[in-house]
Amino acid sequence: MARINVETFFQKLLPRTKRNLQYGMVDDRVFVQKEHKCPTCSNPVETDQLKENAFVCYHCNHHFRISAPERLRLLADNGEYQEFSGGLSSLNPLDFPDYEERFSAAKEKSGLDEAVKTVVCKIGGRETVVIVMSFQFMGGSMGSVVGEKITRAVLLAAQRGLPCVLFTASGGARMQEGIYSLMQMAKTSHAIALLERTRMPLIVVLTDPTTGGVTASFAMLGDITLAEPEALIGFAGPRVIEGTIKQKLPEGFQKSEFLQEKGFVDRVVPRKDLKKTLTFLIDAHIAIRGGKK
Amino acid sequence: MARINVETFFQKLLPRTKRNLQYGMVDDRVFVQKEHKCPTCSNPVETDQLKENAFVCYHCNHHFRISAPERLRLLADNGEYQEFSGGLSSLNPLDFPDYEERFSAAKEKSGLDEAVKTVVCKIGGRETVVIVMSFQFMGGSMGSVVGEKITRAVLLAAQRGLPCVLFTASGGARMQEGIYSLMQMAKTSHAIALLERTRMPLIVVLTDPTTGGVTASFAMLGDITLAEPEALIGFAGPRVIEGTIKQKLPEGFQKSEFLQEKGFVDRVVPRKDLKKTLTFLIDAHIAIRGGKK
Amino acid sequence: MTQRELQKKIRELKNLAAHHKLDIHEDLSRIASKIEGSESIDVTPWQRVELARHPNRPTTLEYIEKISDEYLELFGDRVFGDDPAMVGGIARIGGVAFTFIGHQKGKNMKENLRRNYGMAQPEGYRKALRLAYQAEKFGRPIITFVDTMGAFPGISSEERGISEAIARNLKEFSVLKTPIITTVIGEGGSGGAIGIAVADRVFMLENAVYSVISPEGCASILLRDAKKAQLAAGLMKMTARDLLSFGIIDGIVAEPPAGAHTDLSFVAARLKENILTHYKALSSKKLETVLKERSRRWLSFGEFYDPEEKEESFFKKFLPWGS
Amino acid sequence: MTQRELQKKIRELKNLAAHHKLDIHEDLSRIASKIEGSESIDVTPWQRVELARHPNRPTTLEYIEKISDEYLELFGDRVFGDDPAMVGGIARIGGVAFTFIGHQKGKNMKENLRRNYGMAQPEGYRKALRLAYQAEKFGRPIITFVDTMGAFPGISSEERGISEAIARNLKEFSVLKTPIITTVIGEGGSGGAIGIAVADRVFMLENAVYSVISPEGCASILLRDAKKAQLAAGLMKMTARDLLSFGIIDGIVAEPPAGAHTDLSFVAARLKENILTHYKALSSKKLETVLKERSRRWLSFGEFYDPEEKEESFFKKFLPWGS
Ligand SMILES: [Zn+2]
Ligand SMILES: [Zn+2]
Repeated sequence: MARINVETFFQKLLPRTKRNLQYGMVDDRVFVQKEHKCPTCSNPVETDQLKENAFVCYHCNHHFRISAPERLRLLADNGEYQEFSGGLSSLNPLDFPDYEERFSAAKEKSGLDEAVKTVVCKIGGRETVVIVMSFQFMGGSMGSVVGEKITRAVLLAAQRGLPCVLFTASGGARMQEGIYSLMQMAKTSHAIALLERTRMPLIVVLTDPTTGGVTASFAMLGDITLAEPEALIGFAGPRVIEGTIKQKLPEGFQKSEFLQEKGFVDRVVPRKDLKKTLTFLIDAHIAIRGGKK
Repeated sequence: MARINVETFFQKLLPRTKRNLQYGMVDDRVFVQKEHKCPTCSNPVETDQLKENAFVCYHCNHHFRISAPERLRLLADNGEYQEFSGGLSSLNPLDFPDYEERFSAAKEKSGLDEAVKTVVCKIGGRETVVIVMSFQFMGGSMGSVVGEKITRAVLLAAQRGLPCVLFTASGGARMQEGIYSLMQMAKTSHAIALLERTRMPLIVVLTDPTTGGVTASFAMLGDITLAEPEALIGFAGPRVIEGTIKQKLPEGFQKSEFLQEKGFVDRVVPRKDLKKTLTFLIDAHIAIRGGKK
Repeated sequence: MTQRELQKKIRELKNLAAHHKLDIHEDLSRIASKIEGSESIDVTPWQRVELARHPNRPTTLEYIEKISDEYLELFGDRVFGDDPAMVGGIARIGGVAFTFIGHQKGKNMKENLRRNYGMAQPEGYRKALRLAYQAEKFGRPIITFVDTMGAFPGISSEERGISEAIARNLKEFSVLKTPIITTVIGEGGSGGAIGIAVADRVFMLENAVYSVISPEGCASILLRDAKKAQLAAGLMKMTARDLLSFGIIDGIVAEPPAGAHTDLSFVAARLKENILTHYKALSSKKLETVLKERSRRWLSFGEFYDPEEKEESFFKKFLPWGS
Repeated sequence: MTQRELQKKIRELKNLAAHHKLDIHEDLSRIASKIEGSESIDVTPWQRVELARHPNRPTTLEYIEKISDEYLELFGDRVFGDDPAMVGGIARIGGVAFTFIGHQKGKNMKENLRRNYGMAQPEGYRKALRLAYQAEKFGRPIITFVDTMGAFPGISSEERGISEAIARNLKEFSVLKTPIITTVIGEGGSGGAIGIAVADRVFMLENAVYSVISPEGCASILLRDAKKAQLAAGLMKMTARDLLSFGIIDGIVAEPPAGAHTDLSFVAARLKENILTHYKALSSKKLETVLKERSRRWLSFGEFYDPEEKEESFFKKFLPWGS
């Protein structure tokens, strides 16, 4: 049986998406936890100083959770990127009580419009599709919009022959969307199956925390899987597991370093080395294929 | 890049091998251990009665080691098969001391000419390439001839679009052939890679004992992997491992049942069910593909 | 236009209405249930949950036994172990060989301990994928049966990569070059369920449930009261009827009024008939068509408002496989 | 006609002579060493074994470090763990990205405990294969370094399928769609070595050894005297020169007279030059040609007498890829 020609599809898609891709300046709104103490070393921290240090504790190296705009400020060349699929908005397909209210509250509290932002930007000079989840928006939960945006972004990378970098941060499914939420696991994973055929790399960066259905789908499907230090990464959350086994979990269980040791993470990379590492990897995956630097 | 056209090769090969494939009657010479006691239950056993019972102890179900002709008597429809590549004979490429002598002694003692027999026969009415190793010949060790015969048989299956059934029984490499012996692991495995492309099934049946380089090559490369009960199957032999870890091995370690539990054996099948199981499997792999039964 | 497509149109209309704050919800629901042809039977969602979890509910191996003329179970994932909570093998039905894969619960305490109550570990999902690849290689259609409260949430499962195992299955099953038919026969619990449920056709037994989280989990997390499971069972919309109306599944296989466990032969016969009917339909198409339709199916799931595309979704217009 | 092919012809002649009991063995050996251009240096096989095992002998990571402009090590097999006895990652040399894979010994006791003396477990071989697939997908050539006394012979290794892991590598590397260049840099011990040594070109450092069993193992099993390891080292014909004369390897990378550990930079430079030369040669061919030649190479190994084919081997005449 002949292979399906995915390329034809992506060529069809090309002119349409291209028109949106004009670079703009980064949106400077940033969401950071409001604590004034580092949760790891308990030393007092200053937000401005933290920001200078890529939101890594300057006492103990704790990596604070950051949201999409801050991540992009750190990653994109000159902090410039172009967002797409920004206008999609959630519905309440199950008529689940309070979903709309919770959603609006999350919007207000986080200054974000969803748990994922999909953009095109340059990293080390190379155009890249970047997907960034924000745990700050409803626990980074994946509903229909998150699934759709990630799917479109992955297929955009496939279509335009761009590398794709995906930052995860999620508590799992958006339960208020019920079965639709579960279906996003398969939908995003299928998009990655299609990307695979174009042989464009997907580089996943796991950040704290990444659990549930997000971990059990696109988070584990990168060609390269990086992780920030000490991030919690798992399918079942620690409390669920403790509930099952009726005992405390061992130290370091489900942390990035644990996953590297267990063979599921290629490398734990400190946030300050991340851009350099991603640049090298993007380069290594593109250079050999006739690209130029 | 286009797939390599293996089929062309096999078509070229066809007329040559076909001429050898006239069915003859089974060679009735059988090599069985001379013990008069069952090694498992220590009860006395009669060779004739054993033979009636497929060389399975009629007291305790111990499966005696049997050599290629006996295996074929049990397996092939009407005990009929046609051997090929029978004329290949070993050299002494390393000029290893006593190799020729040991080889001649093995021939005489076992009544076999090498540690493997490659034949075409019918199983449940379907023409099948069958490869049978004999532990009785120099511990079933794999030298250049064993590697070549297995390779040719596997490629014959590929060429003629026949299923291939492979019975292993080996202590590993034929050390007297040094590096040539090691290369047979890669050679036979590559042949299986070529067979894979033709989508003809390779069904491996592990018998007692299968260890060393044979286990770490074709023995583990079946589409379906069966094993006779209680067979010893491993890479390192039990004594080597005990030497490394300085303690006794647990009960049942490296036995067929252990390997099934560890996920490396599809099914442990008693010898008396083997023909039925193989018939079903060959049928299931051929029937769907336009064959008829 | 199939029933699933009709349902989809209604949902789109409903979503649009919701966005524009039009109150046509009730009307649409009424239309929907008319399309279904469903008379309202008095079984509550919670009762379905209880039937789906009934200790005597038939299991995967029982259905395989009933459905196939000959069946050979195969074991192992080829990397770590064999998981008794996930079973599979090769079966012959008439002149066709199928690969069966399914979660396996026990029917008594002892068996349930061995089968881990049907909660599979990474080995189970990897065995499933191994058998699926084998099926693909030899052109065998794949039939999967879903029956799990979820993947096993334990240390062993996490450290051997349950997330990776499920994720890989989702990706690989979505492009596997052979027809796949799934039926949720009991509990369809979350990631553990969908890990073997990416298929060309998905069915549910009448009293099966399928959801992103258990009613208990939903109650304790979203309703902040673990005792509200019965309420949650309704809110989660997890019955076969719900999922059919969402267009997530393709049909419902009938059970006797008191549940599948009261008449295994009846249900197995319906199940077999349904599988063979849809296998025939799928095998009459070109494999390429089957794959295109599978791709379209899985990319289409999700309900959201897209201002640029209006009610036409991105993927509907720019399907990888054409429209 | 390359050196390897010339050697092969001589071997065929020798085998024929042996079969017909012609005593031309000495003469042929003399011709063979003339072709090699080798002056007989007074290093015994056992001395080579000792050099290959020298505690200061440079390891895989040291060579990678020296050879590449940038290197990123990647970890894990994606199913069970990361094996520190097998390393690998992506390196840039000039404008080309390579995938490196190799056994990794420690240079002191502590490191050796962590690295298990370079004896890899199934995880190691599966990591190697994972990185190899990755290389294939992204068109990166693969460079492997062999340096192990063998795969780990322990309980953990057996129960997680060391045989399966090695076997699968042999099969998959033999058809991997990217050029592969292997160098035995120290010990090439049995299945553990060949598990990452199925390649288009195989080289050995001058003092590396490569054999089906250790001299100690050979002595105790075949010579029935464990103390005869030095004798066995000679009988096994395991030096680079032996393997070149057998046509098993393609060339020898020179070391300083006292061994690689006395001048890492020198050896690394030779190694790099050799790798890049052969990478260039391979990359100038069509990938299809590379694969045909690889197939031919691996099917050709073995010395035997075939009465039907005379000195022409079955595969020589009926090569899968034509002659
Ligand atoms: Zn701190
Ligand atoms: Zn007995």
